[in-house]
Amino acid sequence: MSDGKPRIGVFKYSCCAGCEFQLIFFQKHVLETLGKVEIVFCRMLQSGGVEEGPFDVALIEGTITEQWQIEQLRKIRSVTTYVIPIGSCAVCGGVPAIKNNEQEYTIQSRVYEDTSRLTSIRAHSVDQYVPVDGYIKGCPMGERDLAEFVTSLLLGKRPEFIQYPVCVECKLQHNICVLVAYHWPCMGPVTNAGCGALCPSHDRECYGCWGPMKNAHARALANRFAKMGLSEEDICRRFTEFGEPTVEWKPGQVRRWDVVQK
Amino acid sequence: MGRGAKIEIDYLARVEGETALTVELDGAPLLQLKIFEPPRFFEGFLVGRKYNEVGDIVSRICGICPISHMTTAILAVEKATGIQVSEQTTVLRHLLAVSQIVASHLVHLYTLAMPDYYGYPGITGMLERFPDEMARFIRMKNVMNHLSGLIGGRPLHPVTHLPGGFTSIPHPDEFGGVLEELRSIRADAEQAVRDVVDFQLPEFFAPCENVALNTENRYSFNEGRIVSDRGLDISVDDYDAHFKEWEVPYAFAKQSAIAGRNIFRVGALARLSNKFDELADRTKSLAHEVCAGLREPNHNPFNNNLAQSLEIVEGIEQCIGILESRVFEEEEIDASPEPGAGGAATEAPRGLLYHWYRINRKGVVEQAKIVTPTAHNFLVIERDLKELVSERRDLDRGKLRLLCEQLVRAYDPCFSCSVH
Amino acid sequence: MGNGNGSDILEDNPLIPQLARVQKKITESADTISLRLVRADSRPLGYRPGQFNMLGLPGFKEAPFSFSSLEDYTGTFVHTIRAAGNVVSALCRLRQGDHVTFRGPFGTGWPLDKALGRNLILVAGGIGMAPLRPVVDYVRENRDSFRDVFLLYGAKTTDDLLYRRQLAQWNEEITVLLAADRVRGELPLPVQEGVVTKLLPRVHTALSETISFMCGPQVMIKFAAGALLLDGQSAGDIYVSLERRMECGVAQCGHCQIGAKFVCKDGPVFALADITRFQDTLL
Amino acid sequence: MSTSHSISADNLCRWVDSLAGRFQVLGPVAAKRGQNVFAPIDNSAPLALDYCTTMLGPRFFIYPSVQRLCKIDRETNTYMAADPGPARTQLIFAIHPCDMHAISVLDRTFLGPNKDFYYAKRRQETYTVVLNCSRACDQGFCASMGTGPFLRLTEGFDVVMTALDGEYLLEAGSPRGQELIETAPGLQKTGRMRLYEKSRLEQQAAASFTKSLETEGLPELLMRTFEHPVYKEVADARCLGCSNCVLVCPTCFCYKMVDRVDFEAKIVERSRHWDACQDYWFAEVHDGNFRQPQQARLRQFMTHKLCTWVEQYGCFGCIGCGRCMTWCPTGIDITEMAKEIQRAPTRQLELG
Ligand SMILES: Cc1cc2nc3c(=O)[nH]c(=O)nc-3n(C[C@H](O)[C@H](O)[C@H](O)COP(=O)(O)OP(=O)(O)OC[C@H]3O[C@@H](n4cnc5c(N)ncnc54)[C@H](O)[C@@H]3O)c2cc1C
Ligand code: SF4
Ligand code: SF4
Ligand code: SF4
Repeated sequence: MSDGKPRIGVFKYSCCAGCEFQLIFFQKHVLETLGKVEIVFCRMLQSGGVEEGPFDVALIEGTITEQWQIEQLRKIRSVTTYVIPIGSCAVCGGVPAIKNNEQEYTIQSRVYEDTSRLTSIRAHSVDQYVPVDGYIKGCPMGERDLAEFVTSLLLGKRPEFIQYPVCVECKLQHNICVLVAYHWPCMGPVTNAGCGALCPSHDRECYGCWGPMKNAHARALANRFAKMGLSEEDICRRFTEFGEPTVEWKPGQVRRWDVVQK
Repeated sequence: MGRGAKIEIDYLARVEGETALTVELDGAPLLQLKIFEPPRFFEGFLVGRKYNEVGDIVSRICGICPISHMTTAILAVEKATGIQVSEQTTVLRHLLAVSQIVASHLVHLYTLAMPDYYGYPGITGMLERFPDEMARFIRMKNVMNHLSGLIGGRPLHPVTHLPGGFTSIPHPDEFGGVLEELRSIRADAEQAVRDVVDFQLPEFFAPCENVALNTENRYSFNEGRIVSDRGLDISVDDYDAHFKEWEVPYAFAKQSAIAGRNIFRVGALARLSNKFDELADRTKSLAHEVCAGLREPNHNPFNNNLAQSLEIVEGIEQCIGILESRVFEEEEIDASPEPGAGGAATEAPRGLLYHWYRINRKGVVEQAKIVTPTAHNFLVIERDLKELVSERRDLDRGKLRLLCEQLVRAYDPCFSCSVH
Repeated sequence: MGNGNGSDILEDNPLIPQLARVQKKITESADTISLRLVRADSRPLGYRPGQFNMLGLPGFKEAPFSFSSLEDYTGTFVHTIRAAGNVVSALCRLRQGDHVTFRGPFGTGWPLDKALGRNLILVAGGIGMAPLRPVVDYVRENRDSFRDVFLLYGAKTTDDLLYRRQLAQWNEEITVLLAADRVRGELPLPVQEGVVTKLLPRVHTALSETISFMCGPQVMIKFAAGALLLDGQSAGDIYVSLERRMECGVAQCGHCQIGAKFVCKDGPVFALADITRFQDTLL
Repeated sequence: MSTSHSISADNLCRWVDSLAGRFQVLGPVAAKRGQNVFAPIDNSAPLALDYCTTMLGPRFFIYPSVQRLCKIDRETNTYMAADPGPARTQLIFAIHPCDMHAISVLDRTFLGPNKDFYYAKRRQETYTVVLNCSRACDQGFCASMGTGPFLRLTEGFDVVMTALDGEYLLEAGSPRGQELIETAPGLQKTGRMRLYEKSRLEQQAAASFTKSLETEGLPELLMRTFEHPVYKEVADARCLGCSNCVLVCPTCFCYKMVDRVDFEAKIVERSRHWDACQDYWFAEVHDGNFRQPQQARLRQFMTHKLCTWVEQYGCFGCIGCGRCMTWCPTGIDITEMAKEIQRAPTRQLELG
């Protein structure tokens, strides 16, 4: 890192820009965060900026769904010390990757009459194309990991991102397990924590928005859902809302659902 | 200015989403808003998803108005499936909507628009020059985030909101805490209006039809009939019969118009033009004081900024009024969906938002349609730009360029939303 | 240290660290340094070879490090540290006069009394030399109390061998045998190419009268111990120092458990026989 | 143990009401949808004395899921110790015997040679009032583990209560417990007859268990059968690695340190959080991950509870509450696994 503040570039691909908002406006430490780093490129935040880098850190938001994005991503990688995907879209495909469940053309033609000018490709996470140096997970990205990341930059250490399932946080919160107690199809056991077990704390089952936990045993959970009476399609939907292109949740995606054509 | 000149802004910063702008000054002004944000195909992949996932998924259309998409989708799903909700749910949804509209307006005014009027590339450089304004902004923003987060579990992409109602209701003490905070930012909100007056918004006359949702006796956001200041008055159920949508070759967003009627505008200014009389007393008197001109339907799109600032005051008043007058109780969601089709419209921060779904016997979406405020405004933004350019074509090129950007930003468009 | 409030919580609280100052920083190899630390109040720690401290830097947490010096009762102690993870890298960046925190000494240490009057084989790999250096020092100070003493020491390259200036000196009192995966660089002593276990055939002594201490990568321990067992040494006479994750150092956090043993409390030095009966030892 | 007293149910409530003035009383109350939890109460009204078990034992009042240890100023190197709490002396009311035994098991970790300051303070500041169980719960097997259905401890708790035909028998386990009892309204001295009825009730209760575990020779057996295929089979088929089992277990003590740094990089707050040996990274060091496969982690849990704990602390790590199997999302049951090993100790993993 050059002396002074870390130079940060923020790049957005296919997504809702929520993580950028989380970075700038939603977390509690807006001014602190902005004061500690130098944001040299972020279109949401400012006109101009130095798009071509170099950066100490590039925060990448959004799923890769176009060829040009891959090329730009590679350029960013080559001028950046730490490339960090932020948010489920960039980390595991997130919601934009739900479309991977069907043929690209099928999806396209449901939305546009003239599909000839569309250039969309399968949706994939950032690490499918370039090596990355850590993930700030969440949808939107989690405040705790973001704070850990910023303070780690200040201290000069490797950030310790949360790497355990939602269940652990759920227990630390003393929540009653909604899967066992109420038979709600909770994704907590296979979902990376960081949210503070938000959904079970609000009386609803986790729907997996933090994306897969490393080494998640999706098949075992899918079997449990089946025993609870969920149909194959329902199970598949649970495992494809956040993480359709990932290895971890593949075994839970038992079967593609019966798409209703009209 | 030489002939054959062109204004090209290859990337519009400080708006949500990816857009370029080309204005040909040569001969007949040609204008194209090139919305090149890559399409995300929500309407495509929502097909096949369960009715109760729709809200969570469409929330991810937009990081700044997730609540609008979520609520509209849930209302549409409920309409389609015949799910009923309690009156308390409707009130909570209103609070949620207001908290997000105020928060969104704050972000737009202080970080996207304000830099334009004081000649800064963005908020970062302004922290030192405008410490009071920035502190005010953060104060109000935090309170609104707190309210959204309290009801929704988190301010961005709430988790408690499902077809049928809310999974958990905050404790009265927590509401009490936010109420205190809301009271504490009343003065900030009024100051926000004055901050915007200080912007010195350009004069520009661009008349069109102002379209908004309206109910009797209330400045509402989540319900009502679709009305305009020129006599449009239709039920949301008839949306499809009146509104048309089509593709354009230079943008991934679609354009929209009302069959057989004039070009129209949606958003804060359009709402105010239609619903000025329903404003809370406090807001109304402030409006009279600082900007008498807003009383009548207003045709200066730059004034959208002012309308937004008044909605900040209005929103905070509404929340205070609701929280002072009622208690919320735990209730269980009881949702059993029937097959059917239905649509719903709400007022997102940027204007009229419409979602429509057809849902089958298994509770699975068969067809989805989403029309965003920016799609509704697409035509009028282009038209306004054209007029602005021909009116001021003698202006210095740099100034004209900035003016064009200011105009687009005044609409507070959300291009990510528009290419959902 | 600890002049904040609630001082009773700071006293006698094994989780609250104490402060030490870096008196001297010595570069041992490309990625390894030694820190000579002095406790703020200069009181001696009273540590034994093989014991360890939890060294830390606030914000970076703590990690266990063996003493690489012999207690001299002046309140100073040395740790040799190889840059690997977070704490370690931060420790390696320290400069003279900087402060670190420590908790300790913890653990049992090498059973030197068992080796008295017998032969001693020390097997070290890489940074595993650090906890064995005080053993060498002790043996040299009490040379008559031991019979044949061998140090078998291996590293990736010749340049990675630690305590290079002292090795030849040691060789005057004990037999020092060196190995490196790649021989590169100059050293007064011969270095054999290959892994450290290749040095074992050069140890000629009665194994039944021998105690072995070893510390290094798991694979090294596995093969070296295996070879000695094959040659007839008893599993009760082979002692290994193990590496486990530790958060507390005082048998609470659970991370270092091997079967019924807490590495921090019952170890880190174990007789092979005592741990191989459990699982997950990788031995 | 000193003389025992009995008290009517009404007076018991009054007693609790009065205790709530002196202590932060924590007791079993009804939660949503038929669940029970331990929670603070202001009076006896919310008490659900007929509760079965709670998901979390009252362990977390003494050993909190997150315990702040200290604050450190990085610039001046000063340490400001955190108050271990509790803010007010607390009294846990109606602890089931198994959970009381669990606390005494935890004591061995935290009050042993390296006495833990924070635990010791909270333990000291917590009164424990046990309620003996008159019937078995579905998943419990405390009778097998010698920890229930009636309390077997002779010390380490303050009061033990037994419900006897609409009355409660109160017996003290400590001098301060004796004092506590004496504050109860309408106390009646009880005779030998009552104690006889109590032991009859205990026999009845003990006979009502459907779940059991043969503990005779179990530690030795498990020590010999680390390679038993049951671990791999269960892990492969069902173990999610979600750590629920160890987080709900009332005797689990593992923790990890967490340093939080402020945005000035000046103040560090150090705390310890419950950790879980089922976590993938729990045993990772520079040299490798000692328990990377799920089966190794599952085996660690089971053999620690039922085998190596005995060598460490002289007691089982399992008090037979049944929580781990109840709250495992896929219902993995260590008693079933133990039975499988007991049934076929020499079974080999079938290849292919
Ligand atoms: C009793 C004992 C004595 C010891 N004595 C010494 C000694 O004298 N000298 C010495 O140098 N060491 C010694 N060690 C080893 C030392 O304690 C470890 O190397 C130390 O724990 C590393 O701590 P850390 O916090 O820096 O590593 P951490 O950052 O906590 O990581 C632990 C290890 O995991 C790996 N790791 C985990 N996550 C990542 C990631 N995202 N990227 C890269 N790597 C990762 C790293 O390789 C790292 O070494 C000893 C260990 C024990 C148990
Ligand atoms: S509710 Fe879900 S996240 Fe929480 S413990 Fe149960 S399975 Fe895990
Ligand atoms: S509980 Fe699951 S779905 Fe809910 S916020 Fe956390 S990770 Fe997302
Ligand atoms: S191992 Fe299971 S049954 Fe035994 S004490 Fe722990 S949670 Fe209860």
